[in-house]
Amino acid sequence: MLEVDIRKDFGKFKLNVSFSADRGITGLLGASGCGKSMTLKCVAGIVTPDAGRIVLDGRVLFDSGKRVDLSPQERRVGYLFQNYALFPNMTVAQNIAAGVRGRDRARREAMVADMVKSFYLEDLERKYPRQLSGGQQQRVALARILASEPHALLLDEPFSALDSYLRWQVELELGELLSPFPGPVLFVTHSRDEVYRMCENVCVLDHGRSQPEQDVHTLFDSPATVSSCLLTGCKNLSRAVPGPDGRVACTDWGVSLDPGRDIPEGTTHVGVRSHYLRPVEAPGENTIPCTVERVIDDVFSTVVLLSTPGGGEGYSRLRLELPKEAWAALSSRDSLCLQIRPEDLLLLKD
Amino acid sequence: MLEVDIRKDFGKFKLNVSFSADRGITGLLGASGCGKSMTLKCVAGIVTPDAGRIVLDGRVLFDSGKRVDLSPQERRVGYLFQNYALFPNMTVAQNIAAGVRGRDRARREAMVADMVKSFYLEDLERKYPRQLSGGQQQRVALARILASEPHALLLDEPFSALDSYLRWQVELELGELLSPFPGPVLFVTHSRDEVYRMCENVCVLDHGRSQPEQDVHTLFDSPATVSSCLLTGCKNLSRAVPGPDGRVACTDWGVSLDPGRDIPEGTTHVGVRSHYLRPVEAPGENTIPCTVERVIDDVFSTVVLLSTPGGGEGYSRLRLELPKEAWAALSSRDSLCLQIRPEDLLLLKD
Amino acid sequence: GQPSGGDTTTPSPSAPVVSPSAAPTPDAEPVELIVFAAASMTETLNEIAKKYQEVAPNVTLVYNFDSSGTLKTQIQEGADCDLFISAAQKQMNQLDSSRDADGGNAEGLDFVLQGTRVNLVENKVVLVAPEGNPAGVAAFDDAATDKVKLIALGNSDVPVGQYSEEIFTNLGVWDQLNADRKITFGTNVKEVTSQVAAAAVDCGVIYATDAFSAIANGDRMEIVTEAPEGSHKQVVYPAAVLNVTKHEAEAKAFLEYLQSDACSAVFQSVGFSIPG
Amino acid sequence: MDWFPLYNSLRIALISTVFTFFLGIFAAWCVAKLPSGLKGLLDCVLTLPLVLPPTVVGFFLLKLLGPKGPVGQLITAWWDTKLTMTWQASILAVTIVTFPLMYRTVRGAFESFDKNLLYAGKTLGRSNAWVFWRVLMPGCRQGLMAGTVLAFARGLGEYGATSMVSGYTPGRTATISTTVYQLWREGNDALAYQWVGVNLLISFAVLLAINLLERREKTVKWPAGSPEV
Amino acid sequence: MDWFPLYNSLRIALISTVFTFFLGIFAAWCVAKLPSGLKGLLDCVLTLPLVLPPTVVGFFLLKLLGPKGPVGQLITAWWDTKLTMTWQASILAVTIVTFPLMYRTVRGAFESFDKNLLYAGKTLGRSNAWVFWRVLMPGCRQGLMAGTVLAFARGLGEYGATSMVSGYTPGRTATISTTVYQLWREGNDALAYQWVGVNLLISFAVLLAINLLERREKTVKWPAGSPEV
Ligand SMILES: Nc1ncnc2c1ncn2[C@@H]1O[C@H](COP(=O)(O)OP(=O)(O)OP(=O)(O)O)[C@@H](O)[C@H]1O
Ligand SMILES: Nc1ncnc2c1ncn2[C@@H]1O[C@H](COP(=O)(O)OP(=O)(O)OP(=O)(O)O)[C@@H](O)[C@H]1O
Ligand code: MOO
Ligand SMILES: [Mg+2]
Ligand SMILES: [Mg+2]
Repeated sequence: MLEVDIRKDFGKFKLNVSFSADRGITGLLGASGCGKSMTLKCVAGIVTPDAGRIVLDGRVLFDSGKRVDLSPQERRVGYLFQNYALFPNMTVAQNIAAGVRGRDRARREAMVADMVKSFYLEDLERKYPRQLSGGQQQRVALARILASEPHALLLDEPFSALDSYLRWQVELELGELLSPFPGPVLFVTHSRDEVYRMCENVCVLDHGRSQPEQDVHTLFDSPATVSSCLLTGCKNLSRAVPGPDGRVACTDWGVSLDPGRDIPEGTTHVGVRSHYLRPVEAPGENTIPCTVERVIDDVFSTVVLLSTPGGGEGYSRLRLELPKEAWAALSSRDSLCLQIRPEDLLLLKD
Repeated sequence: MLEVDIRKDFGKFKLNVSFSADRGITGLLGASGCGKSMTLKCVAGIVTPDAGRIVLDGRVLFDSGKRVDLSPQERRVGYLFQNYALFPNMTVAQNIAAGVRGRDRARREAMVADMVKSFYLEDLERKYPRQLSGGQQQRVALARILASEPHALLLDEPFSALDSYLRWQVELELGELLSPFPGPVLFVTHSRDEVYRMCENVCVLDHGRSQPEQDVHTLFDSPATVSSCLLTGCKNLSRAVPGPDGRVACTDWGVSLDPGRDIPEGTTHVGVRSHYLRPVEAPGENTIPCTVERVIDDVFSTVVLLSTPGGGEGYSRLRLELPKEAWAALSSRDSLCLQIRPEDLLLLKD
Repeated sequence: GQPSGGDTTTPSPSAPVVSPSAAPTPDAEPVELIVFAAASMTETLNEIAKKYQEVAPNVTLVYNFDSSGTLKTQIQEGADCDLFISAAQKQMNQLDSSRDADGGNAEGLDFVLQGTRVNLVENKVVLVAPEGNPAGVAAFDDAATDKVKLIALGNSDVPVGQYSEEIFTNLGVWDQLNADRKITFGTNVKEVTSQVAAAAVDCGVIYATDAFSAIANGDRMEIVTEAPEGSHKQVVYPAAVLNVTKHEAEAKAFLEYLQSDACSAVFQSVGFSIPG
Repeated sequence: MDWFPLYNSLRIALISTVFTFFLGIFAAWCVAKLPSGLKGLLDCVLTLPLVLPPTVVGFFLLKLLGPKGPVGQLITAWWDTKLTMTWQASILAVTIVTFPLMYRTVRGAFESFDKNLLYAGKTLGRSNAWVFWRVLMPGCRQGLMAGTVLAFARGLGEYGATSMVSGYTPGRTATISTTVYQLWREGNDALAYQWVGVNLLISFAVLLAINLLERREKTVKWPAGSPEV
Repeated sequence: MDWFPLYNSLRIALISTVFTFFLGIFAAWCVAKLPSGLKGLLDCVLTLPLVLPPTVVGFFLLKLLGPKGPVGQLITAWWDTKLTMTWQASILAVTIVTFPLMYRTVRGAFESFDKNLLYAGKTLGRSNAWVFWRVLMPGCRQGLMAGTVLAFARGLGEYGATSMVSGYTPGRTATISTTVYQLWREGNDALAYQWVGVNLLISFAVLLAINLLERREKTVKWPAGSPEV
């Protein structure tokens, strides 16, 4: 169990993060520059927060009140850097050996052999990092970290340095290699897909501030804020004003919709995923009459951009994604009525 | 019409590229380090090839035989750099003005005003590049290039510097802004999705060598080589040996399949897209009996990893992608029979 | 061993003390004698060193030629030195404990080995010009006229500079020269000689002996005139063994030898005279 | 206290810094464009004055510029004047000695400059001169300034070569460093200390300036486009 | 030709380079860890000898180490020996004058070193010393070597401070640069030219070495992981 509650002021940028992570993978999701790496650095002891507390399995790593600030060496937190940070002057075997704690030579060698085996690095032992592919580098980095027997793992965008062809494969591998790890794992990314596939819980960061951590499915099914909605890949958003009749006026779309439930206090936007817009024949309850602006043929689906009664620019535009056959089967392809089921309408705070 | 046929030797890396691009967007697709940027640089006149010929609309830009080598200024080729290369010491307006050819001040101002308007930069005129978001920077860079009235456009991974949230939006914009451009556009990327959505033709580069350019749909529907198959995102590949009976023995998958057509000379691999594997109830023609190894819940689909009769490692493994409901509806979810329609089996050369 | 090391002779534990007239003792202990001497003695002392090889083969002479003032400072800062030959009494007085503050030893230094100080040679001060005398200077007074734009003198810690100052002061033009910013100050007499020979200046004031040696060496300069009678103190070169020496006997022996007739001839050949 | 040495040192350093500035930029620009083999050789030649004893530089200059030297004779023949033993000669000596500092700093700035910006200018149809003056120069501003200030500071303190080619004429060619040497020779410690103090002050101020420049340069290099998304 | 000045210059440069090497690294390491305000100040102090006239450095050293100076008296009292006017004194002078070259080059190498590698070592549980010697030092190898060679070359040519603290005693404290000066004053051009030639040769060789080092360093920085995918 890793509990983090820290604050640090960088002048223009202020970090204020608080979350806890249990055994298993917890995602840290956020836009570029929102403070994800900085949070990991604070946990690892590379950056010292101004105030707050970091506790790992009951061990206090940092406590500004009690003036506790363990060194990175004492924290026993493994950090997988964005670019892996392998020592370029050491071979694969030496890199892994660098992770083994203690001076016992035999133990070190045994550990290295062990890691080399479990990370399928047998043929690479004598190679230097620059001779490895991105995926191999990542395996070495992970082997090195696990050799140091950390109590928690921090992974900083482990796939960002990889080619898109390699990503999928490395992601699979990482998942398998991490599953036996007994401690909490923090996984930083700005890819909603990676979070969805790899994590159980997720904590969204926005301009240095953390939002309450939540279950991945909760986040994707009903994001609470505009930023987390955008992060989960939802591209249809409209400013919204709750009306007295229990409906919301969607000012950008120029329509008023029925959310089918109570509108929470502070709702400022509504959203709907491209997949959940359903073309219907005739106007009806919760439909938006749209004009087709542009049709984009994507690899496995058809993406349609539509202008709403609110206009055809920026947030007034809707994006509909359909299987190719469904699009081809539509009777009218110039103007469409799109229906939103009340439960698919996301109610968001700013 | 842009015709490129160049060779350059960098020692370990050898560039040997030949393709032609008509009006409209032509994609240059290839893995990292395969020579995409280098090709553009040769066309723009930044790097001089060892040998070959570059012709734009009948104008010879480079010809090693006739010793023609126009300067970048004379080539009139607009180059959108990977990081936009805006002049950091100039405002948006000054950056665009830098693109206007000739010394006529009035004309320059008119052109800048014009560009500012068509690229929606009205509020940004006096800002400096560092004060702009990635998408805005790209718009300025494009405005600047178009102000120089180029006869061809080269776009080097125009979205790579962008956050994933911004990408979609910028891609849309770019498509709209480019549609009136009358000359050939080369579009470099390593994203198959971008190529599919934006380009009409595509030329695949592999370790510095170009493959014959082809229609995007041809490439995606029936890639001819292993590398272009991988580039289009196909993840199921097996080594293959054509048999005397018109069937192919898929050595990695441990089965023999019927391609339903003549097997081209030199076929070494077969492939099948994750979407085109169909679970069936019982073994039959062109089916592979598989055991489920791992199920990954993706955002809008379920990904299933299966071991084949050939084994459960590396290329022997199959990846099946199904709509979530389809997966849930399956009767047996431990072992599956997967059928491949003959026309979905890709026959590939190395 | 240091490359400058001279003849090697087998060291003997019982080396007899060498006297100048004594016959060469082949098995005497090799000794390196460091002599700090005014730059104007460069040529003569180098010639004497060759002769002394035969007199005392075990003694290797190491010379340091510079302005007497620089040498005095180096001695004062702790340089290893056995024998000091200054181009003026001033620098020797500054190191001589038998002189009080009024006698020239303001800093209270004690380096001279008492009883060894002698007046070795005497020199004359001359005005020199580059070959052909392009500025057409004829006398010391001309320095103050428009003929001379730049004159090279030794600086105030160089004896020849002090004599020059004395001469021009007596001629009543010193302040004029300074006010006109005409003087470039060299760090020793050899630098002044070089500047005149290179025609970098219109004229310069050096010793007769330096002018003689330079011309003999092929430097293109000419002697214009000697300093007027009585315009400066006698140019006497005192010499003394220093009390920091580790080779007192050899140093004394060499100083003795410098006063021998053989050496006097060498000195006189370039224009030194032997004080009475 | 006669302030001439300070004035003289300042004017020599300033004027030679102007020369060094343009020569250094020009040399860095030329070297950057050369093929790699020649580049290394020329680079060595241009850095030589940094590691050569100043006395060797002075010796060379005197042999070249002295009234008997080839250049010196030309000058005398044409303009009936001479260059050595004047304060102007120090400008030359100081320019040569400080040149490598400017050259190397500018070369470093040029090398770390994003070449794509230059290429962008060219593909936009702008002349090489425009690209040089409007893109490269402003982009390397901090490096240019740091190199200039470093050269100036070093020029202020040059001793060996200066003293050989200009001699020491109070009120004409005396600089701070030759004055300190002279005062020390004369045993005038009190005044020597004063000049040392002046020198320390100036040098320290100059270094502080470089330091601030370097710091500014670093803070500017912020990842572009990441904020304000 | 008496080769002693070459021998003496070499030994002084070599020994002082050893000192400069460790001092430079140590200083760069300390400065890198300081808070930014203090850092700037200390950086100025440590760079000072680069821009100070060598005669000022020599003057300071004499005042400090001379038989009347505070340090000099201590030395005489304890070991009954003296430091000035010996060739050993040159080591000190040369160390001080060349120190900033080493310090600045190493600082540059440290600053451009990927900090994440250091942090990686620490989070793996390795001691700071291990990280310093096994990660930082090998990673900055090229910078260290370039700085060392530069300091060595500069040390070989130092004149002002050396001539003040060691004087010029042939066969004892004479260095190449003081010899050239002395030969020039004596008008012995033939021999002066020979020494100048020797000096040029050595300096050029040293610069070529730096150049090759710098080139090697550049070619090593290839984008990691992009080939062999
Ligand atoms: N030393 C510093 N001083 C001031 N601000 C800083 C400093 N270091 C980082 N920042 C700011 O902290 C913010 C967060 O940086 P961080 O590296 O944590 O971002 P990130 O979320 O990891 O982004 P990315 O996805 O691009 O890696 C940045 O916006 C940056 O402006
Ligand atoms: N000056 C050079 N000398 C030798 N090889 C070079 C040189 N410049 C580039 N290369 C090689 O050329 C290859 C192609 O580089 P290029 O920048 O064109 O790749 P790319 O396809 O644009 O890759 P990316 O997608 O990473 O941008 C690289 O593998 C690199 O090794
Ligand atoms: O001591 Mo000298 O001989 O005047 O330079
Ligand atoms: Mg980050
Ligand atoms: Mg590229």
